[in-house]
Amino acid sequence: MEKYLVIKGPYLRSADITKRNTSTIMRDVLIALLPSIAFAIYKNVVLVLINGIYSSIYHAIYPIITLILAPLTSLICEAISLWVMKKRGIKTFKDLVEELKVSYGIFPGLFIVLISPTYIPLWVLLVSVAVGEVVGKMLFGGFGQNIFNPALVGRAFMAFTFSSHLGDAYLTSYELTIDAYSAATPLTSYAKAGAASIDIVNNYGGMFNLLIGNYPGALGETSTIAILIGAIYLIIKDVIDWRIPVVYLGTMFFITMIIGFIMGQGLWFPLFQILTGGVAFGAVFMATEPVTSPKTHLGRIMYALLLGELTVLFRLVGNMPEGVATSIVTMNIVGLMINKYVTKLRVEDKLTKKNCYGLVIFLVFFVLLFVYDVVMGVK
Amino acid sequence: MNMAQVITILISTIFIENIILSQFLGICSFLGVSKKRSSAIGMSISVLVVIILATLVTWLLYNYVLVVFDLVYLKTIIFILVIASLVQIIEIIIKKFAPSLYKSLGIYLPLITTNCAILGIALKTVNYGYGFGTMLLYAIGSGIGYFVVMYIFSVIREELEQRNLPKAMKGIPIALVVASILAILFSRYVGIAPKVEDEEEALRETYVIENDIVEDENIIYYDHNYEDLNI
Amino acid sequence: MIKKSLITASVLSIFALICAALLGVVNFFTSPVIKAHEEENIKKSISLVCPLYDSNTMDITTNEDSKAKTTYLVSSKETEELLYVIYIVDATGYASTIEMMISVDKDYKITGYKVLSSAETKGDIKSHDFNMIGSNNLDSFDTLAGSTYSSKAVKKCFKLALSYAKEEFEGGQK
Amino acid sequence: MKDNFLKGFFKENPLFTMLLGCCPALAVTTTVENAIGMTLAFTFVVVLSNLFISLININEKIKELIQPVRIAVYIVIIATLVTVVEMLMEAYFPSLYSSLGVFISLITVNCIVLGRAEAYASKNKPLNSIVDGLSMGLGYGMAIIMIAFLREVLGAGSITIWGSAKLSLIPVFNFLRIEPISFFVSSPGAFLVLGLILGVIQAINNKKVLKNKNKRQSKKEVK
Repeated sequence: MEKYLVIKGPYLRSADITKRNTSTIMRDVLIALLPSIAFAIYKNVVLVLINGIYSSIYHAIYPIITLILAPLTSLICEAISLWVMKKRGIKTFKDLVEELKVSYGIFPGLFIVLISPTYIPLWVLLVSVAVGEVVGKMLFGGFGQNIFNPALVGRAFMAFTFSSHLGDAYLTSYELTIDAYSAATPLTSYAKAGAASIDIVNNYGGMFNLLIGNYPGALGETSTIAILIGAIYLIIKDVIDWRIPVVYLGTMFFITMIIGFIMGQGLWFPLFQILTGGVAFGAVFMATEPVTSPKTHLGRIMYALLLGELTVLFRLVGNMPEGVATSIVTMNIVGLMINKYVTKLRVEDKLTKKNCYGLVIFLVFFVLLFVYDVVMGVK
Repeated sequence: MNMAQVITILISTIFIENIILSQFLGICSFLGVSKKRSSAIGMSISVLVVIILATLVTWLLYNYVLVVFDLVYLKTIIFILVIASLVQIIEIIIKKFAPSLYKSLGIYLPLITTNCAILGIALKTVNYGYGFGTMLLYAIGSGIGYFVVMYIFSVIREELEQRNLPKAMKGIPIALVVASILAILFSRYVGIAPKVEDEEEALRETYVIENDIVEDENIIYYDHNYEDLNI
Repeated sequence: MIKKSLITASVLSIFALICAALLGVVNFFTSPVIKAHEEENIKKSISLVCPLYDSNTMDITTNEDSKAKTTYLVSSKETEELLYVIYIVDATGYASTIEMMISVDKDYKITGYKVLSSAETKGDIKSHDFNMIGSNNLDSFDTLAGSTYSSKAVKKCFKLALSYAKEEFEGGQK
Repeated sequence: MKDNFLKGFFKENPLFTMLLGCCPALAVTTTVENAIGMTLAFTFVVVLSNLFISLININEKIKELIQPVRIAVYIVIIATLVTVVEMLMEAYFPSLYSSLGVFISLITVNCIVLGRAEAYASKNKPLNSIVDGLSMGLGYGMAIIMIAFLREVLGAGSITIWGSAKLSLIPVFNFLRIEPISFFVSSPGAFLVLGLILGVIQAINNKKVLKNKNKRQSKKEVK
């Protein structure tokens, strides 16, 4: 009977019983983030310093300041809210430190700074971090209890409230001096362009540069190669399920390929859509968050399929250039329904007339969204 | 009215201008009845039906009786009476012809009379001076929007029951926080609707061209690419 | 049974009638005030949208035949020359119908505009400067950042007003 | 009498303890001025409806006559009062009327008014009913003014009391080198503010309950 442990939620994974536990998982996530952070510092600080194009030294090292302050703010907010709520019987300072060690307060802040425009005003960033941390995580009871991804709640709050601050904040002073970059991020220039053309890729230094990531964009999002390294590490360590990123990116690739063909464009178009913006980062670090994504394989595949469609919907049909954050938060909700349904399927163990309605609804939604994406996404 | 306009009105009333999250109508029932999935579905189906019927009847009454006899100031009192009696009639009809449905919906029907969603939508359609088609779509979209939010909410609240919430946030407070996040989310859906080709606009342009006024070269009061605003 | 329900029905209708009568009385007193308010508002907005309006030398008439929702013609008292045309036009914006008052002078230039009613959720459309005063060229239109749909509706209002004004003045010359 | 008046503010506050009238509490609290206007309109309606309904119910014969349709009669009375307020407001405070919008008419279906009519006014004397109405109206008003104050200060950086009596806090914000966070005057902000306020109230209540429990326990131990 030892195999069947009856414990109260949250259940992170069976790993709690074996060697791996949440703290090693979170350590692995941090390690996987290192390449992206390193590249962000190289691109936004080292290159700027080397080229000597900056108005002040504060401006040059601004990304490092945000990279330190945002996780710190999030940690402080976590400590304060833990103290105020007195959760799990925290009485002394020592208890608080112990609790902080296992609640991973730095992650929401770190993620938010990595998916936000680089030169966003500091107070805007910190307010968004605080909102993401407190509203998205602590009000729900802290680590493991949240139903929305806290970092994405903060990011959505930022986009909703401070939209006027977000426009040029993507560009370094270095990038602003180069003409080709004057149209902001690749996705914004695509949204602004009247028709799709490969010039957009060439303006940003070709497909290879999009892969490397030396173009304007959020701190941690631009370098697909660095994210890929992190992803491989996480998959090898079995921290994340490979199904979610692979199916997610595959769906996006497939739909944008069809849209590209209809518009008479080549393979560059789907590649461009996947390499730019936060898709890769979202697919690896955000969509796979164990607390907010479905728990079963089938559920995860359904989740990732809809996620890909939604991202295409918000990007190519909607009037926002990005759309990854919105689609992942949306899927956090739909994921709850998927999770419930798939669990029920597994308990009943076979598809009967009675319990197939969920699959039918899913398929109808899937097809409808697919058709809508393809019909409306063509420019 | 073409298909694109229909979809646009529906999407904007369901998500962007959601009856609960953005217009603040029907909050009481939304917080009170969204605890369980079955009750949320029952309530929202009743609201959906009543909202469409009530808006239809009140719109007709307003435009063909009240406006004609110059009794516009009686609209609130008349509307609420119409809604109350409509709910009564629906209740009687369901009781007689579908007793099983009555069993599941019956308890929600009396609550609907004082649900401000119904009166709110009825008043808004006449205040904004909507035409018949827009009115109907607006009512349908609002009802579906109510349904969507209630359903999502009941799922989330059932899930939250199993989570280890702080004691202070249990129940209504956390529901309001989730509503806040949902409202941010829905407001981000702007633009997923098709871009409407405005019929009136098209008519206007043909009219202008027919009258040959365009040729005055100093005056460019009408341009073809104002669509570029539509990023 | 029938008698009983008849009595209750009549009680209810008596109550409703009393209330309606009461409302009629209140309406009798308040409706002139509301109307006066509206007229005053119109005058106020007219003097806002055409800064040179002077009630001593100019007359306001309405044009019932116009295609616009409401049209005010401002003409000189002495010469009866048509000086300004003021339109109330509307267009559907992001979340609501935007109603605007736009004044065009006899040189076919916009002298002023005012957003009368808008329930737009985003952006301060009422105080934004659309850069259209003294112009009749929609190319100079300045979009309000972040409120593309609302701006589009405002632009449409300008467009409608300009096209109506064109007709009005052209017709006058003939 | 004093208790009757004070109960609406804390013990039986319609918004904070009974969660009635949430719709206007979220919708019209973008400025303090709107909240004050709403309070006045609301108090007017609830006081007069309480008065009329208790007057009707004094006479046993009328009470019996309207018994089967009493809710409809109450609603008609309330709707009439609301329309009166609406017309008066449109005539004398047009700007307030336009910013409160449809929510003035929606006082008709506000559960507080009907609830007080049914639960209190129909069973009590006119004078008591008036006091009860005042207490409920002002208690509700206190709650929404509080929310409006929070939202306006954080979201718009000002406090508008009435018309041009407006206090701008922008210099303070400038001094801190930040801007008002427009989130708080938008609809998601309304939900968040109300949710947090209710959370704080719930926390205080929990503490009280805990204290009472401890007291009882210690008393038992003493015994």
